[in-house]
Amino acid sequence: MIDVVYFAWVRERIGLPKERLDTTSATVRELVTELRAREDRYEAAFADLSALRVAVDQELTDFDAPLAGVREVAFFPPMTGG
Amino acid sequence: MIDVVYFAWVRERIGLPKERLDTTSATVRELVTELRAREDRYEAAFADLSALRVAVDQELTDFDAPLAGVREVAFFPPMTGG
Amino acid sequence: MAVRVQDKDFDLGAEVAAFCRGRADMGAIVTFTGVVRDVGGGLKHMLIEHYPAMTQAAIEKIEAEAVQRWSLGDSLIIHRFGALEPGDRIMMVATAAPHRADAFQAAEFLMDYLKSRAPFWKKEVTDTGESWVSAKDEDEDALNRW
Amino acid sequence: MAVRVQDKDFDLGAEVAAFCRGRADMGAIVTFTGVVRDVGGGLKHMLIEHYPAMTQAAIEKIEAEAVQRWSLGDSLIIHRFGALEPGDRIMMVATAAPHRADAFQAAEFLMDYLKSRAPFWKKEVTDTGESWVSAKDEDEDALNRW
Repeated sequence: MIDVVYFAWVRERIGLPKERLDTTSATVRELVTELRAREDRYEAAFADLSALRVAVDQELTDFDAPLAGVREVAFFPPMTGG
Repeated sequence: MIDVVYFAWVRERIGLPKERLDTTSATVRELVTELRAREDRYEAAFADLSALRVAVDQELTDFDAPLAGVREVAFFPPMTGG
Repeated sequence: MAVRVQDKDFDLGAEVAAFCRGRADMGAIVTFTGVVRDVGGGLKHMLIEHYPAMTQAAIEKIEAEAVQRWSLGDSLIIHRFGALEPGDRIMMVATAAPHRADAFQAAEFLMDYLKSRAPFWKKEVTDTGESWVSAKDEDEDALNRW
Repeated sequence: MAVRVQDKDFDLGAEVAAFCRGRADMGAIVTFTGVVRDVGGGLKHMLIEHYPAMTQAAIEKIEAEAVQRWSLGDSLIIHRFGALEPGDRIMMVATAAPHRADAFQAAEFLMDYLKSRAPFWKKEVTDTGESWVSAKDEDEDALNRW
């Protein structure tokens, strides 16, 4: 089981801030493919991966990151702090 | 008549902050030569012109600045503000 | 070294005073304060969302990098979240160093990284609607200078 | 835009608050505060001498140059003179701009020029004697980047 969290417009498009998934995806990219196949709202959120960033267990990483042993994956747009 | 003012170690070497002079010097450099000839304390203050800065009527300038119409000349070491 | 992520406001003067009290080895203190701008004139408020499980650690990592690169005596980063109005303070950075070049450079570095690597997202709510603030290419490019 | 040359202390927080009160067009405020350092451990006080007839105008000229070069909404420069103790504030600069790059660059420019072009001279009085602070080559060199 893995926690998947969403922020900003990713959260709004998917319509929830967090969900718990049972997945066999080996990488973040496979997880994205799995989510896009589920419903239109995921397809809308993940249509353009270049507009998204990902963190695995609260560390920024890329879409090729492996999911073995991971507890939390977060998807969000580029950050706008400061 | 011209006011000549001194700051920092120039003031200390010459032993006074300000004096009024009747001079026929045409430039700052000539005024310095005139002052150096007066007494050892001026010679000590003006021995190394590269260690000095000059302002004429409160504007930074160089030793070739003309003195015609000038009311105040200031001599001091490089500034250390901030 | 301190990082605070909070919804409440902060007092720049009090923070800087507390930060360097009793120290006579730091000749230079630089601060940056970010303020909510109302560019178009119709901004009602700005909503700042963040990733609570990640934010503190992400900022501490950026701060640790600055401490490693420059000779800093102290640093402080405060970033707010929640609903802010035009003119409200969003965040501040303060750096103290023996000399001004280190204090300035570390503050600029911290700001560049906070802009693009700290997990905050801003949404503007105006009279006519709401929209997420887009990351700027120039903010991403700014990281290349470090 | 303001320049103050004074012997009394200043309150950074109050100055910055007054400076930007009610403005929602300035997203970035940068401050620099210079503090008396006691490097060797024996500093009793620092005496700051200036050229009263010239100081205010010389600083205003530097400030006007900064305003011409960068997009600044406001700026403030306060410089003290007289006898200061280790840890005392010597001076401050504050800049407000729509964007952070202008605020940072203008503050650094102001500091570089104040260091070498504002008519102040510092003397350190220690347990063992007194000496005038020498201008550093690196401070003169810093002007070349602008």
